[in-house]
Amino acid sequence: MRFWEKPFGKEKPKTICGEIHIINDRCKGCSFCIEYCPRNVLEVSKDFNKKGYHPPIVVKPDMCTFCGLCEMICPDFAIFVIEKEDE
Amino acid sequence: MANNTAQLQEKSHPMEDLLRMDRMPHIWCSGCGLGSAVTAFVEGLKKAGVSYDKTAIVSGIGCTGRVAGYLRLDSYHTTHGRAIPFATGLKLANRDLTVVVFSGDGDLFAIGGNHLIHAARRNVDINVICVNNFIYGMTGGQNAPTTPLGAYSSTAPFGNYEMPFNLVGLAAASGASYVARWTTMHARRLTDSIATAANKKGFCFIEIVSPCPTVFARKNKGGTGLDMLKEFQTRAIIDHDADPTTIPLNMDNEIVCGEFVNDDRPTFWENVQAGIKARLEKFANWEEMQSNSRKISHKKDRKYTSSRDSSIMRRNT
Amino acid sequence: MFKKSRLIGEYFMQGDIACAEGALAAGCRFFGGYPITPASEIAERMAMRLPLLRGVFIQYEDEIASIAGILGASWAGAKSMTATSGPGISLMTENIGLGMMMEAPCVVVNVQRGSPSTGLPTSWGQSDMMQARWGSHGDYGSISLVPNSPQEFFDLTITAFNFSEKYRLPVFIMADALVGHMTEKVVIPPVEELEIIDRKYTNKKPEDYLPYDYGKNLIPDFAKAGDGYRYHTTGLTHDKRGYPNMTFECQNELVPRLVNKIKNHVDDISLTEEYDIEGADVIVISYGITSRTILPAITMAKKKGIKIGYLRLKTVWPFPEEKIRKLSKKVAGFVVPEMNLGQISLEVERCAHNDSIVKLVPHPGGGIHKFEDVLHAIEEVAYGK
Amino acid sequence: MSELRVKISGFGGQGIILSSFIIGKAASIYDQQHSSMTQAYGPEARGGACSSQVVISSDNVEYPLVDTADVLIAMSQEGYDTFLPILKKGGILLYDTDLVEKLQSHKNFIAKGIPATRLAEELGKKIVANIVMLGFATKQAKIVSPEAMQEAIADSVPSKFIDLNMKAFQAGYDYNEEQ
Repeated sequence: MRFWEKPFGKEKPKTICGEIHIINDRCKGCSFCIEYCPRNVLEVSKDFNKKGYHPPIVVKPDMCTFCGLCEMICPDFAIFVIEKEDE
Repeated sequence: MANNTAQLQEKSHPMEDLLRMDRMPHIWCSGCGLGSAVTAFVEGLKKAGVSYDKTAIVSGIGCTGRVAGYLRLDSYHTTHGRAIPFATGLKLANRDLTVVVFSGDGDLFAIGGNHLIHAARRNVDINVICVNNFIYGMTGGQNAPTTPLGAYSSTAPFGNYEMPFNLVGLAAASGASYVARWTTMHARRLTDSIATAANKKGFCFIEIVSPCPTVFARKNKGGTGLDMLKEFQTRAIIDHDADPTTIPLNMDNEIVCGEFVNDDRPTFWENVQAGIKARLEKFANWEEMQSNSRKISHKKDRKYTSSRDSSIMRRNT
Repeated sequence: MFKKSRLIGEYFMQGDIACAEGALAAGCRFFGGYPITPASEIAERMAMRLPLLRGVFIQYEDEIASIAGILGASWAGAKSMTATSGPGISLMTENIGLGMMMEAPCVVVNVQRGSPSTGLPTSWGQSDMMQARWGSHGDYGSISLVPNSPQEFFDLTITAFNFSEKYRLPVFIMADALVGHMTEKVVIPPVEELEIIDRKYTNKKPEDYLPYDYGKNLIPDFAKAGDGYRYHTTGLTHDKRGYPNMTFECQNELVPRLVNKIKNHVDDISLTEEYDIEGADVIVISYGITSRTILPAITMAKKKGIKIGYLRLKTVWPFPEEKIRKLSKKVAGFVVPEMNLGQISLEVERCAHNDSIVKLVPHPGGGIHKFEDVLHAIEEVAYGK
Repeated sequence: MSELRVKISGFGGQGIILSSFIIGKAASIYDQQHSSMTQAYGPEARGGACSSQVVISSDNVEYPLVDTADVLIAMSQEGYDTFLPILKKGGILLYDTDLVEKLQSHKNFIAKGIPATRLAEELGKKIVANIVMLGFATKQAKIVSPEAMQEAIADSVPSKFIDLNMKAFQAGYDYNEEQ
């Protein structure tokens, strides 16, 4: 019944996107996440963290597709992504 | 944006239930692949669905030897090279455990090489994850049994003269049930491999090729960790059908990755049980023999204390 | 069938086999070892008996793996043991240190042979006594028990397990080839008549548990792998959480505790046998098989009218320092016959200090003391007064 | 307190160690005595010289070695030659007449021979020669009681061969030198 009420295509299809969290002071500035992000969401920040490294910074938050590669490849457990529904 | 990031930091990393956060940050260098390997391991464990309470991790000595200390599992940081026999004892004395050895190439294949081949031969039900960075990292870049021919190290200033071990070939030839090789760049495939191994019976061996920017790259003009990772990316190919004994790692050849062996062989413990059962059935009168000999030797009127007061000097006193 | 395979009664049994049976009676259910004369019979017996008691026997690729394996099994909650001879102990020493540092209970049997190196494989000696105390690098308290007959080999194996469980450390049994290959009557009592001590498991919840938190007795409570405690343990200097801590403060708390947990309990651990100590002029101190092979000399000395007392050490480490100090104030001297060129006699000398003389009767192993040599030493001490 | 020190010698494979094990077992388990058995073997165990020793005592055995023997059992010429000097005056020598041929003067002790190996062969198995010798020793040297010896033999050999071993024991026990 629901399908009759809401015809296919009427509702905007959900897109999965991610919300990137960076734990700045844990980062050792290896740039793995920046290099391997398929959609270039991250960039090297100009700021230093406590240890004198340049942590990444999210520059294109809307481009994140929650692929999780940055989280997987980060050797310092300093970055993670949480699934977020796009409104 | 900066504001936003600060706010987001309050949320905790999803791996924190399996990491000892009170020990972070870890001691590994910037650009080292070990952290990625640990992430893959944690994700692999989650994927495998094993109970964390029933998972034990054993490490030897070295950079990779510190892994046990960062994982919130029953974790044992043992002596140099002896993680595998320790893990064998742990597993055999409590067969409910999933026992993982996480150690480096020097620990597992130089000082501990004998233990590795014998554990693989026995097919003890443990998983061995070897992080191969081609060099001794913690002690300052000395030659390892995996250092490629011609590569420089602090004990090979003229280039390494020795042929390196092909780890997957050695493990497969020794009889491992599962053998795979990945680089830290193959994060997802590595995770899958670790999950497969966690649920697989028998001796499972996974080699993780990992960048060591601080000593290996510096001595061999490898650049940063990122440069090494990029190099792995260009050199790595995936070939599950490759014969593991024919794919050694050199300075510039292809890094053949894949799951090379995935067999089902009876494990050590299965063989033990089968052997005992067969033997006891053959000698069904064993029990009878035992009770017979007891009947003769165990007379009622004899005191148990007869020779227990070992007063050796009775004659003299 | 599995339950019935416990032996009770009197048996004419070899020392090595009595040791294996003692271990089983004490509850040992994991044996990892590597064959070596004259200790192989222990492994052979365990291989036959352990499967019937649902235990695990594994012949490892070498002695290093054996000791590492029994430490692993110990952390899984099993009472575990290995047996070897001098060359094997030399290989094991590093991991014995790990056991001391991690405080993993287990028993290491050394059936001593003539040494050093390969020495006299089929003959006997007592020259590994200091190795049992100081073998692994670093400071730690250690316990060594020395049997002099198959029956005592059986009894002391049980005691060794009790001490290891109680004080949480690898405990040595320093037998020798003669005791190991000697066959005598061994009485195996029903298990109810034996005193068996098990390690103290923690009753704390996992979130409150600290693996190296200790009480007055300096011994931490145990938690085994797989019980959800998810603790860390390491051979590095560690704090109460088991985490590596490279500071002087931590080292200064941990290492003295490893020594003191034994030192403070010497009275409980030290087992000796004394005869005619009261009013003696000369006291013979001996241990292991030597305590039997020199007896004719003592009988001879008695016949000559020498007031001779006799002290036999069943526990050599920790050394009964106080006892010897007290005795040294009363007697003219000590005679220490041992099958080495002076190891325990050094300890006696240290304790006797300036109060009395100490006469070593050395023997390199591979035979037994000549009675005349022992008698001569006794006379020297008695008449030199 | 009485003590009896027995030395058994021969070559590897003759069951020398088993013989002394059986004597010790008979004494300590079935005869209510105390006994201590020690063995000497080297790498040359098979076919080489082999000896073992038992001390039987009414009290705890203190000194476990046999420096002077009350009874010497010689199952080979080499064993005879090596250990004859430790046999004390008035002691008993028991030897296999086929294997020990060059005898010295036996003035100081009692010597009794038995063709143990030949008798064992007649019974069908050469390997029971040691049990024949034990039967002979039980009778001639009164090491332990015959009942205890029989029980100890039955307890120490494979159950299939108990009958054969009992026959061997009897053959040795009944053997009369003057025959």
